[in-house]
Amino acid sequence: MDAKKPLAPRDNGAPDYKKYLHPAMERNYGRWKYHRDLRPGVFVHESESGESLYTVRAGSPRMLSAPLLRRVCDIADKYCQGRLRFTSRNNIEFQPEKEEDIQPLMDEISRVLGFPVGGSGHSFHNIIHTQGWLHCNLPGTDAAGIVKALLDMFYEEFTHENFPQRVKVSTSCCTINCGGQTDIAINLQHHHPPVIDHGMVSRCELPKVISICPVLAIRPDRVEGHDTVEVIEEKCMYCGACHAQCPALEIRDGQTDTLSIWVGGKSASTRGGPSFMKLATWGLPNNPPRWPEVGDAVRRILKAYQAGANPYERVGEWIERVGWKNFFAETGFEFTKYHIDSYRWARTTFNTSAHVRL
Amino acid sequence: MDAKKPLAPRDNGAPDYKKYLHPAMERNYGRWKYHRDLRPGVFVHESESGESLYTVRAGSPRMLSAPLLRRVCDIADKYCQGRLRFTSRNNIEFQPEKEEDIQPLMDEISRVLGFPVGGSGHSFHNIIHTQGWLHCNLPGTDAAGIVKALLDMFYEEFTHENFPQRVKVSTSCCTINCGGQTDIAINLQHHHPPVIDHGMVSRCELPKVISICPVLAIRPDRVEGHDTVEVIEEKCMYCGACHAQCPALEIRDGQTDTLSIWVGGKSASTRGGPSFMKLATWGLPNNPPRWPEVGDAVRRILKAYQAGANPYERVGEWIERVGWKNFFAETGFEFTKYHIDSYRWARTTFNTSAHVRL
Amino acid sequence: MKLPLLDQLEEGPWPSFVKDLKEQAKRRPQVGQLLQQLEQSYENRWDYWRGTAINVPGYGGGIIARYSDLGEKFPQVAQFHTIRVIESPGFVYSTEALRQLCDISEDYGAGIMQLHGMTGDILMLGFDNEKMMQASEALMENGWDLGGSGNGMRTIPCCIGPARCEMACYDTLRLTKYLTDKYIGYLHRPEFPYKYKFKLSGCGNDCANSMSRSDMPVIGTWRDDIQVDQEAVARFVEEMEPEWVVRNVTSRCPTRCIHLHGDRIEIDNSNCVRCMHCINVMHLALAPGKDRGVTMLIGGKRTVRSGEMISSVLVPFQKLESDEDYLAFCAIVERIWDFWGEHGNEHERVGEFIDRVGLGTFLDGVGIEPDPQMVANPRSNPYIKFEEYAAPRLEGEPQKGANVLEHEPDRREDYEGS
Amino acid sequence: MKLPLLDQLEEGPWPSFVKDLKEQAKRRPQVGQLLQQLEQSYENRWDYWRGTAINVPGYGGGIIARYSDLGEKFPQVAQFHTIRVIESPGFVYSTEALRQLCDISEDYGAGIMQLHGMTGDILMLGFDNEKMMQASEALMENGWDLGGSGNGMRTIPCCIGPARCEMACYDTLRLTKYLTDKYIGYLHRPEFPYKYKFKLSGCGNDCANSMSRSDMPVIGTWRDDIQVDQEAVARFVEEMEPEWVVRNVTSRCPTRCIHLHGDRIEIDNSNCVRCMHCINVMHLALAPGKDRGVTMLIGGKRTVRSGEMISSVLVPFQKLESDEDYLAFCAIVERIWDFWGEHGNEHERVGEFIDRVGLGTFLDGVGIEPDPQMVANPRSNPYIKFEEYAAPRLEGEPQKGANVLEHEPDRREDYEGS
Ligand code: SRM
Ligand code: SRM
Ligand code: SRM
Ligand code: SRM
Ligand code: SF4
Ligand code: SF4
Ligand code: SF4
Ligand code: SF4
Ligand code: SF4
Ligand code: SF4
Ligand code: SF4
Ligand code: SF4
Repeated sequence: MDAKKPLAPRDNGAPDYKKYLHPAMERNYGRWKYHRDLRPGVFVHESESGESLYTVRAGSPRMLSAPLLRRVCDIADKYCQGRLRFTSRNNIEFQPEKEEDIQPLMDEISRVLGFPVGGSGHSFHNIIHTQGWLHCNLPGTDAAGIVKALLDMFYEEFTHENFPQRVKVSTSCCTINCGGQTDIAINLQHHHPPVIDHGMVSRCELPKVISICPVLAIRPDRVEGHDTVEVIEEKCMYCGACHAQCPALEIRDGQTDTLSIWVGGKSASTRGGPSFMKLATWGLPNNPPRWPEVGDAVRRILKAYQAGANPYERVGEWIERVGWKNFFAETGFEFTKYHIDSYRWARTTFNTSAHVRL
Repeated sequence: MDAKKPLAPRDNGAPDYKKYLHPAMERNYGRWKYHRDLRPGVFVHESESGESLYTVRAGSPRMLSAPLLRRVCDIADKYCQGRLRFTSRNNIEFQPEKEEDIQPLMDEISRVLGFPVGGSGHSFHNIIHTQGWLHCNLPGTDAAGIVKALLDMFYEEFTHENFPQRVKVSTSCCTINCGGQTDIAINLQHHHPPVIDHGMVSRCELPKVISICPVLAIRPDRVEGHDTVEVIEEKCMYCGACHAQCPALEIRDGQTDTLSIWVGGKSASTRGGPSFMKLATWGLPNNPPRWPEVGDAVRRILKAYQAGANPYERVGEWIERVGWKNFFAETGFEFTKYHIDSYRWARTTFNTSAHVRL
Repeated sequence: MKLPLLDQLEEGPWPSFVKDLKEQAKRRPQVGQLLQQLEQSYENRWDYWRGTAINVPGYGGGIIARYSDLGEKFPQVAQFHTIRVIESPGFVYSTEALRQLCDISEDYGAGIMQLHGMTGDILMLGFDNEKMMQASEALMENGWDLGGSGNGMRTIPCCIGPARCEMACYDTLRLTKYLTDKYIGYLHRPEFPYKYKFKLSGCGNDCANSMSRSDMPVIGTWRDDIQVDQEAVARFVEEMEPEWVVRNVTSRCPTRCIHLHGDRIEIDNSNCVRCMHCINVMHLALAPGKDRGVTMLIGGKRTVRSGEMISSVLVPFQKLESDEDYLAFCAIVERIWDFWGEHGNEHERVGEFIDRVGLGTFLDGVGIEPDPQMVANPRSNPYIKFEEYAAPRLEGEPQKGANVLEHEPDRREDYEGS
Repeated sequence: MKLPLLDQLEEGPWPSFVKDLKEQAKRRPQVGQLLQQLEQSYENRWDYWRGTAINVPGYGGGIIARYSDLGEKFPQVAQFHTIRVIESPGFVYSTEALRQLCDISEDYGAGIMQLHGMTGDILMLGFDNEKMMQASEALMENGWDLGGSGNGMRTIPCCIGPARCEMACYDTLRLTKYLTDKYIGYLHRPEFPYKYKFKLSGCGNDCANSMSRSDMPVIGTWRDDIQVDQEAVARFVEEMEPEWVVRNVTSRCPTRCIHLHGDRIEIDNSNCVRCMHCINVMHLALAPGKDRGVTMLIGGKRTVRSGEMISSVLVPFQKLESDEDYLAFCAIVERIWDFWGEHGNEHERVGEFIDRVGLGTFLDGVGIEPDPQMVANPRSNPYIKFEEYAAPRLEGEPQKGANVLEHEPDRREDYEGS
């Protein structure tokens, strides 16, 4: 193939998934009646047709080398009629033909891939994450590394279903937050306004840089005869939007950036519906390679949740019921003025009632 | 007394209420154990001491001529040891010494004053209201008149306790809304920006006029060589704040002003706590002397409430439970784009879930 | 007097202010002209009053001046001012006191009053410039005082509280008088950025309707356990049936912390938010705890500029019994007035001020510790304007505090960032 | 290869990406340099990538270009781009297809992939400028296509839906492919104000995690009654005990519209909000109704500028079965793109656009009728910018409609106002 040959848009669109469906999925498409959980990470779906489809969910680190992915394929070829799927949280789902295949399949997953089976139902699910220092140009921390460290720590919780409900965790490596709203999230936090590299600013489109700032803290300036911008420090709230627009506004600081933990996000419309995650604690050190302080904080939350929540209560639902006062008391996190919203809808987060727990 | 004599600040402060307490109140101050409802508008409080204090609540129009108030006093002298009180909703509470006095007292209230007894418990309570055309300089409608018309209409509801909970109503006569947040409120609504009388504007402090506008729609201008202001019509949302600051920005319009009805306000921290009232319907004509369309709309709300609410549910709690879709269906009010919030916290009022009633 | 529109308000069962005013018009002709002007308003859907400031010497408010646009047609209402008179706490009166008000009102004015205004004052209507002074003098001579207006503290209303209510968790009447008297200068000689309203309710039922109508609601509460009389509970459960109790009492608890076991009530008081519902419904059997005090809230107001604002928790619990408690309460109030007074903009209510500077900054300014009870929930956006460079704890360093602020990070040798 | 910090991530039970990459480094040396650069990041808590735009001809996105700041030290990662490849709907694959990806990935790049990116793409890492073109060509030759980036539509992810889930209320996989193919031009040649993400979930459980991660979540729902198999209910109640069912199922219903009577479930379906909870817990006995379709929502995104935004209801119910249904769905999408496309600012997500112009105006612009289901509650502030002069109905006039807009008010003879 000649690299010089100009490429033309092919507009192929999405792959034809029908070709890729497991045969049992194809036969019973839209006819599933119910499912049963057999053990953590293993369940069976029953169809109107009477057919059963077993699923074995293996935890994956998302990043896969070609050789590793080929080994995954080998297993699927052997047990799953050459079909497999990934979940929306990067797990790999194997669908063996027969119930008897489950155990050998699991053994092989463990032996050949080193992957755990679990991450379903009321367990600690796989952590969704972003690029981090491995590939992005904006991160203040890593992604895959924190996730590896946390999942080592909560491996038991991944392979067992011992929580009141599923626990979903995400991490993000800069304040853009490509990671999701989840029960628990680990995000980056800056502690001062961006530092401007006036020499480099000229490479950015200044009107765009100025208009990206949500609090209008950036205004045009001239330094040594060149157009540049300045940041009004009183207004700036360290959000980093400008840095994503223009790398010359460097918001990151390896010295002072910290990690914060957020709790109670939810996407499902179950019961009370979706909810934002809220600040649990901040100021945790960005401490590679294992970020022990982050793990410790997540552990505190999980312990309190496990002890306090009713069945089926997600983390946020539990906190809403027992109250944030109790959440802070039970996790030992300090409630600070920074926990109080100061942005656009701040007032709507205030306790506008005489409801107090004393 | 010589009117010319210069007055000096006396700073008397609040009256000494102790002198005015009913003797039984004084004796049992802070020692009340519980109360029982005897009939609408009549209840008894029992003290630790074993003493009972009867209360008969009479609906009052708030505005009282001196002769009428003296007749009220005559009754209190006769039955209540020369003491009486007003409630936070302008009712008059008589406290007869003996249970036997209740009936004669009630007869006298009715005969001499023409006041009803009621407005307690799960009834239609007295309407709190403002000055209106009778005394204020800002109103777009009357207050006492609407209230009289409504209370004529809901007289039965005032003298009986047939609702699932108390129903509190207020009216306000301009967009300043001196009236309270209540279960149902009748407020004024403008339909266009203020009309500026440039000749008169000079009497106002222009910087204050400019800064009062919540959406920065007012800016300095010069007309025929004089300082004045202009209103950017695209920004203006007809809130009337400027008119209260400066009468030359006339926001009222006898032709196009309408009345709107708001529901679900609550001040008590009971159950879910206080809540804002929300727009139920708008565009009702400002139609003195009896505002029949307003009465009709309130009646629709009350009917739906009475039919649909569970015991102890305030209007807003009932609507939250059955959903606004049903509220609009049952009252017959149309849901329009104007019902959708467009101000500061608009997004926080959206249905951010997949919760739908179909 | 023929008033085609207003006359229609004489009919109907509810007491008619038109009828009453017509009667009074016979004694005080200005009341007749008041009605005639009102009739014209009804006809034209238009208002005919103008307002300006007019003060009693030494007072910066308390009079609402009204001049009629139809002064030529109705000369007796050309000046028709209202005097705001501070009401008796709890709205309790002797007939003697009320008769005195009647007399003053008729001696100098139109002899009509509103009991009470929405803020709590006695409103005495219908004085001209001269009589207004005389009436004020007469009121003050007799121990009454003028109410508030303008940029100052307002007359304080309260619920009947301990005078007649079993729910009262503090002495609302006493605090009303105490605050009014102590701060009477702030009421009479306004010097705040804008108005400041207290409203006092003895418990969360908020019978003073304070939450959205006052800058500082003070609401009674308790910090020990709800008092339960289990025998009375059993009687109640028997009378109403257990299912009724579950449906209407326990399942309505906002935190589901109250349960019916057989004919006993059990409460997880640590999760009770003092919402009052169970006590209200079962008031023969349940009562607020014994260790009582108040929750102080802040920032409520109605519509202008803000839309609508309900107050939010500022001090979750404050005792209010000893003199020291009262002083502690006042110290908080005064710190608020200082901070808001210094930094608030003209015409900026304290709630709007908080919205502008942020509640966190406000707490700093007034010296109150942040408390999770102040919020429904912590922030959901990461836009935190840290004042500190948060110093990460690194391995091996002392592990102190949950949010790490104590020290600067060590600088690694080969640090290349920023 | 000695990497003192990263090596610590080889330990522990969870599969180690470091171990895997170290293995791959033996085959593809650039992976070794990738790890070395990463090690340096770990040491210095600093990032060494720079990004710029780089496109495959005819495509406006799909490649995330990365240049290393340490290119001199690690020349093999001096260019280290990622190709976003559109995934198979439902993330279902044949091993054959995956092996093909492995081959292309190793033939031209570092032979490492992420399955899948947060938006749904297959991320193939480690191409230099030249190989990136070749790899893209190879992918496209084999029927794959590049994913989205920039100001356009994004790759659409969906839950597994009808392929393996009993809750699925519509065909999520079909809609994913349909929308991707139909709008592939909007994905490849971005021309919107900013990015536009769909995420498709077959029911309210939202296994595609769409609500705050996409501009347009499409969530399966139904408009008839929940299907109840009362015999299965009875078995479930017997197994779990009635109290358990009340505590964990019926009392968790957000509108309390489901009740247990003996061993029967009764539902007031008119008040069911399709929250899925009862069906989830009792999935052997309950199932979504049969008249199925979708709820279309709008405006979700994560942090930048907005803080955080969860999508809100736009179209409460839309059938999605016939071709006409699909076209009706698309008509709505296209009206949104037209209106937002014309009036949206640069870098303004559709949710931010709605915040700026107002949801009411947006509905007007896209031609959708306002519906109370779109809001949690109607407005609480009176700041309504009416476009009409609302014409009051006066007595005797026809009484039409609830909100009165039809005609001009009559002008009274003696009208004196304004
Ligand atoms: C495989 C997957 C769909 C896919 O297309 O990939 C999936 C599959 C199922 N989900 Fe899910 N969910 C999947 C991601 C999600 C997500 C999205 C996410 O994790 O980012 C959510 C929303 C999370 C949130 O709210 O933030 C999600 C919220 C649910 C819920 C609602 C839980 C709740 O009550 O809040 C259910 C209902 C239940 O558990 O009964 C559910 C139920 C199920 C069921 C039982 C549906 C069924 O009948 O087949 C499936 C087995 C679940 C299990 O793990 O035991 N699934 N599920 C996803 C697996 C992710 C993973 O590997 O961990
Ligand atoms: C790769 C990925 C993270 C991952 O490791 O999975 C990613 C990576 C980047 N995101 Fe993202 N985002 C990714 C999913 C998301 C998501 C989640 C989602 O789509 O479900 C979000 C939050 C949801 C949303 O859209 O709001 C997200 C919100 C952003 C934003 C903020 C947009 C906003 O309006 O708030 C930016 C910055 C921007 O667009 O200005 C951004 C920008 C970026 C850029 C392109 C950084 C940049 O501007 O140069 C990152 C490229 C990293 C790299 O080296 O490949 N990314 N980004 C995800 C895309 C993979 C894929 O195609 O499948
Ligand atoms: C007399 C008065 C206090 C005063 O100082 O004047 C008062 C007196 C009582 N209130 Fe009240 N409330 C009074 C205004 C209020 C207000 C304020 C208002 O109306 O503007 C409220 C808050 C309204 C709101 O939320 O918007 C109020 C909310 C309550 C509640 C809570 C109701 C609820 O569940 O939401 C109770 C509790 C109850 O009814 O059991 C209550 C209970 C009571 C009790 C039963 C307290 C007691 O044990 O004595 C008193 C007799 C009530 C009755 O009407 O049957 N009172 N009550 C006020 C009478 C007003 C009137 O004439 O109509
Ligand atoms: C008399 C009274 C209505 C009534 O009939 O009861 C009243 C009447 C006026 N109010 Fe009020 N307000 C009255 C209680 C209220 C309340 C309710 C309350 O205090 O519980 C509110 C809502 C709560 C609040 O404070 O937000 C209220 C919010 C306003 C506002 C809006 C303030 C704001 O920041 O939102 C204004 C306009 C202003 O201050 O700029 C205002 C202004 C006025 C003025 C002074 C109009 C003016 O600026 O010239 C009115 C004088 C009318 C007159 O002719 O006497 N009035 N005003 C109430 C005072 C009686 C009393 O002293 O007892
Ligand atoms: S969260 Fe930030 S650093 Fe991480 S992948 Fe997204 S844009 Fe890049
Ligand atoms: S960090 Fe955020 S607030 Fe500060 S200047 Fe940049 S965009 Fe503006
Ligand atoms: S609501 Fe308006 S018009 Fe009515 S009394 Fe208050 S300020 Fe005056
Ligand atoms: S009516 Fe309100 S929005 Fe319009 S100019 Fe006046 S203050 Fe501003
Ligand atoms: S607020 Fe509480 S204490 Fe005061 S009257 Fe009402 S119920 Fe009684
Ligand atoms: S007072 Fe309210 S919160 Fe406390 S137990 Fe009773 S119902 Fe529950
Ligand atoms: S969203 Fe609903 S249909 Fe889709 S996989 Fe989850 S439970 Fe099944
Ligand atoms: S789906 Fe949700 S709202 Fe509907 S009945 Fe079940 S629990 Fe209630």
